[in-house]
Amino acid sequence: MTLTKPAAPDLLETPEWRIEGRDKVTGAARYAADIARPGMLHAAFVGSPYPHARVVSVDAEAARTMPGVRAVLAGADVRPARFGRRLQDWPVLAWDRVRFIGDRVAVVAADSLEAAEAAAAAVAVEYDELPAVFDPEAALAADAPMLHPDAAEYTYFGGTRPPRGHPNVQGHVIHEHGDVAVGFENAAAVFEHEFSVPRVHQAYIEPRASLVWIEGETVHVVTTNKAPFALREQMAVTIGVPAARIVVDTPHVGGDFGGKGLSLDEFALYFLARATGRPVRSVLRYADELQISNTRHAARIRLRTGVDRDGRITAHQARVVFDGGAYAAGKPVAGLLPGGPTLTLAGYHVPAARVEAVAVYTNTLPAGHARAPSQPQLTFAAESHLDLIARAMQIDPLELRERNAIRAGETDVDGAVWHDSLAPRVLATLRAASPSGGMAARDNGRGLAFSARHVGRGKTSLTLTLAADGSIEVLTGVADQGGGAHTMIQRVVARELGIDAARVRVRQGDTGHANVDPGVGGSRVTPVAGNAALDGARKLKARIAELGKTLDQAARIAAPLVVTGEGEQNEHLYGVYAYSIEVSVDRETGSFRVVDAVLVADVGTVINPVAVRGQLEGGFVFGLGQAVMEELHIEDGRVTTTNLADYKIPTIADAPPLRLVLITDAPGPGPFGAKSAGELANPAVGAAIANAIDAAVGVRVMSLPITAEKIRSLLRTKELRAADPE
Amino acid sequence: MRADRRLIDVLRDDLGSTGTKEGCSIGVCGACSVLVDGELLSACLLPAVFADGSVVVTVEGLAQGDELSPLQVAFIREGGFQCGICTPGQLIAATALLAEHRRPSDAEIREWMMGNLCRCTGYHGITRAIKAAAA
Amino acid sequence: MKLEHTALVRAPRTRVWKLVTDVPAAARCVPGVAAVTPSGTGKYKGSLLVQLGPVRLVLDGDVALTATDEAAGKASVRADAKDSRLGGTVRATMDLTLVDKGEDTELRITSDVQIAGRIGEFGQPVIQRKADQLMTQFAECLARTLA
Amino acid sequence: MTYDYHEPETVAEALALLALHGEDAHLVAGATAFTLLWRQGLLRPGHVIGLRRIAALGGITSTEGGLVIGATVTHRAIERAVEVGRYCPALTRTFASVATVRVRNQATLGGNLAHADPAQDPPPMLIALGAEVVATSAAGERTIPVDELFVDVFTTSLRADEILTAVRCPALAPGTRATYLKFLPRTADDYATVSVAATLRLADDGHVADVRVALGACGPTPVRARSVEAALRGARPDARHIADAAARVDADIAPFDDVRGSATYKRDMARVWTERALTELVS
Repeated sequence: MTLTKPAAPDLLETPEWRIEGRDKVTGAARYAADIARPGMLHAAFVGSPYPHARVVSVDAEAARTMPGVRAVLAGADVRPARFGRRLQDWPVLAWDRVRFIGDRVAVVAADSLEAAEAAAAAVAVEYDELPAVFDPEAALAADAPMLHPDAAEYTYFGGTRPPRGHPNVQGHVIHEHGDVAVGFENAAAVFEHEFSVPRVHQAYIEPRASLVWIEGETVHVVTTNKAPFALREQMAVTIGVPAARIVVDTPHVGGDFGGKGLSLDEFALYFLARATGRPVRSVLRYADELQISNTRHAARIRLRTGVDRDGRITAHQARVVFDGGAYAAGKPVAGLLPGGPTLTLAGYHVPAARVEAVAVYTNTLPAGHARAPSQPQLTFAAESHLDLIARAMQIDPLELRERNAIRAGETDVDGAVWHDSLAPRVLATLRAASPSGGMAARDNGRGLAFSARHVGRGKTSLTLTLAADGSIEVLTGVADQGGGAHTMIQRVVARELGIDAARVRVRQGDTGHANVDPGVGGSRVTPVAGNAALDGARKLKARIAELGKTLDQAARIAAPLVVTGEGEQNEHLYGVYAYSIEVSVDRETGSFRVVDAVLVADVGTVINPVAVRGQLEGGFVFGLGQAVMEELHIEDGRVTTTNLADYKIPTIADAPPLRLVLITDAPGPGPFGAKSAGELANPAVGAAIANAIDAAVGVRVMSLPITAEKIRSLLRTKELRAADPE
Repeated sequence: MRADRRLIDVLRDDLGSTGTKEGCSIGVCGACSVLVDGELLSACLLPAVFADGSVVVTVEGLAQGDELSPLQVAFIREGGFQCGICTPGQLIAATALLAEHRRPSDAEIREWMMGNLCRCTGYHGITRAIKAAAA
Repeated sequence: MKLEHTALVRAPRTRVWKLVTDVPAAARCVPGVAAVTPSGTGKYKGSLLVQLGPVRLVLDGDVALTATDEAAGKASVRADAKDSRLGGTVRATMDLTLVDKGEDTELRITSDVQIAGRIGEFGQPVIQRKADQLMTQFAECLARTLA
Repeated sequence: MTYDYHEPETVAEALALLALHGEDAHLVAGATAFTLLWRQGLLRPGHVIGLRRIAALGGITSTEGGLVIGATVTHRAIERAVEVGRYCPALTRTFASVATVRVRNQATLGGNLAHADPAQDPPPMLIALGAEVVATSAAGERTIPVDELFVDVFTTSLRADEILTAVRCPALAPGTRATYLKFLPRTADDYATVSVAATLRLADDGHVADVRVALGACGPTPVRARSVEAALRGARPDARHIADAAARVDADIAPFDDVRGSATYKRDMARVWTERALTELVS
């Protein structure tokens, strides 16, 4: 695609005025928890105190007669309703077995939240405890407790569930290409390392909220789910109501970061609404967000790589074990693994590889998707591993990456041949942007990390209506979770039609009005919905041309002129990116500070300059939090970090400076050559910092988060060893 | 007014003023920041009776009619928000900051705004917006 | 959370055994325990008042002697309790071992305490400390009672 | 479920309400901790007695070199008070380092102390300054050194019929230096992994005439590091003496594992930060 530059200042180079900006700065923007209905009831759930138990009985009599209580439902009342995105393995209310602490067994609807919570506390549940398993490797043992003996009954969307070698496996994949054995034989050196990454939460500030009511035959759902059409399909199966009779409406979503593709409460709310004839709302307490919602997968990653004398990769082998928690319901992809689970050396030429990834059931809170699923875990491992190799081979770490960065015509770790590659250019740009040589202070060090993230794929459509006043309304099913989707659509349409952006309105329709859309996620919005907007604008242009009129004339004589724009992006393409981060370490405490960070990112044509910058800056700090401070502490299946005072995320005072270098002249498959930006900045922060710390003080942190205590402990061990070599 | 109501309950549930958001519910995230007689407070920690007879300013009260405040404009222009859930609190906190320091330094911005968590922007856009509004 | 306590009791093992396996009598050594009444063979109902600063928990539940082996000097006790106002639960399993030390007996208690629900959100280190205090006082009280 | 809320205007009225409702009453000033515990359902008093309208509990007064701070004065007011900065800049910094500006605008000094959270910032500093609290009951007033106020996590030595009405900070001998260091390895808004407050005065001959050290987050209560003090008192505070003295902090503390660090790490950090605090005071 060629991009011709218009003579007038290009709209794409003008900072955008967010389409929903006024609403968001005045408090007018509505989020799910802001919406109430007359006669609305409030829901409270009863969760299991045991990580694994048989539900013997649920006695709701006392709760039912409490003041304000309208309905109490237990598992037996909703059986066999289960929910999930790809595999429906999570019971709406458990009727026979609970599989993690917090797994729901009953729900109350009452006039007030206080009344509902008091009644929920009064529900008496008798359990018979079962042996629990918390470690995924232990769950794969032959005699491990089995979590899902009824797996054969579960609905699996999209064909047949892939076969599994062990009943506790959620998903399992082995990728192999090239001759791995020969590759290792030809290697001058072989390196093997193991890394681990804990559970972290998406930690959006808005807790999940939903409201369900039934009007005639129609089930209405207002929710924080960012993929309303997908939820409608899942819900239809779960509650046994045809999708055509379910309307899902997603107002503004207060942060998603991958977590809000899964709904938890809507299904039970439907049963309560049916039982009471009233609207029922549920807003998750933040404490429950941290204890029962789907988190990022913890992972244990073993990497083995052979290199030749120059450090060029000859063969690679990896095993990745993901802790999937009690249910696989949060995973939307067919393999029931977090997306891209085998990309253990993303962005490099790997002539031969054998990578195995497995997600395993354990009696802990379920894991699902989180911003750039799999990548923060795998990139931390891969880029630490390569740094260790560079160190051992005495090759400059950037040089090692440059030697291995994938070039056009080469094969990546997944066996895909890249027809084009910006990898060498990104690294060369990083080299130019990042100072080499002397550090500002003695215990400072610089580390780098490089990786690749796919440009989103999928298919969507939207409608454009030209009104008599010459304005255009775009109706889309794409939710707004903050990325700037609606503004992007507006700008694409306006630019293609050569009109002022203010003339294009973007309206998000619920599932009853808008065209089907796969939902926000997977770096999909700009390349897919953007192409739909472009297609719609082109069709409108063509119709106007057919009429032989200008847009304004056409508007007056032919309005409403309606076209459907269709967008699709199926090419398997990557955006590549690299960090160079300098840290300053306090040896006595192990604490450290990021003093400089450079991110070079291949983002293609920029449609929303403010939004792209925001995605990258935000991704950096998000990645930083998950790299250095965030961890859901789980003891015997129990989450002990139950609030944002214990589960800390970065504040403004923790945000280091960031220099952005964008490569924008290598067009991607999106509108006008756009790619994706939302998942380029967060995955590699951990590795860059671990590498920087090694460069600064010579210790290697092999697990996230990279805490002061871990660094201090490694330094102490090193000091002791130096003092007493024996 | 029931004694055990928090200010956020009164604002959101009783008055239908939903611009003020509830996030963490423990005074850490700052989404519920409000001004009570000009003092920056967490509406999720404040018994509503404490605000009885006081002037409470929420995000809905920042614009003069259709005219956005300089901070509101700067938040839009500089990328001071994405999803917008923390924005009401950020704007209220920043309004209080500018009332205290007309031209806050980076350090003053960091110190003051530390109690308003944002998961989207990485805070760079928020800092830019505050500085732009103060300029 | 797993806790370990040891106390030296100035009494022969048989006497200590008799006390620790007499659940109502032994329970009197746990500060805050109200009436313990039998509810079946080796099973009892009781309630425990726990004060954590300003927070008062009233835990009602069942206590059962789940295993006894007098020859080996080993007994196991399990307690399941609930604060129905808060909806929190506490479950404790205690393994007691008595070891002859001449005239005296060493009492070893290994316990596993699990706290769920709203109580568990109060702060695990605080709860752990409280549980640890209760167990320490229990062991000391047993020692005192028999001395 | 709700409670009756009372707002007495004098200490006597508050004491009368406390006597009337006994265990069913709960005192609040800024009500930050109370609101959290109430919302969680962990506290269910029938009566809440709000102290904020009692004029006698407000205000900061300078007294012959010392300071009296009313129990209902907010952290923010203390942080901003000129008298406090004049009395001891480190005390100002201590209050300024508590949580965030929103919390400081609401939370009060009396509430902070009565809540007895071992990770709070003001208690170690007040201990290092030798401050005492005034506890008022129907029987009159008594004073309790802040050092002796804390009994356990969330538990003080205040009796059920007493109200903490003020904090008295004594006059500091000329030349006394003070500092408060808070170790925050995760984020800027966090409870300290460990914190150290110290005051120190050197005699004319350069020996340590007086020293007080107290730590936060190092056990169930804020603790006074008497072993460190003893090792330093009368000594010439060179780097070696300070390091040796700081190492003795181990005997004074009983930290436990939590998300902010293991007990082992906190012991190590208590030593490091004690050494840093003392080094700062002699430099």
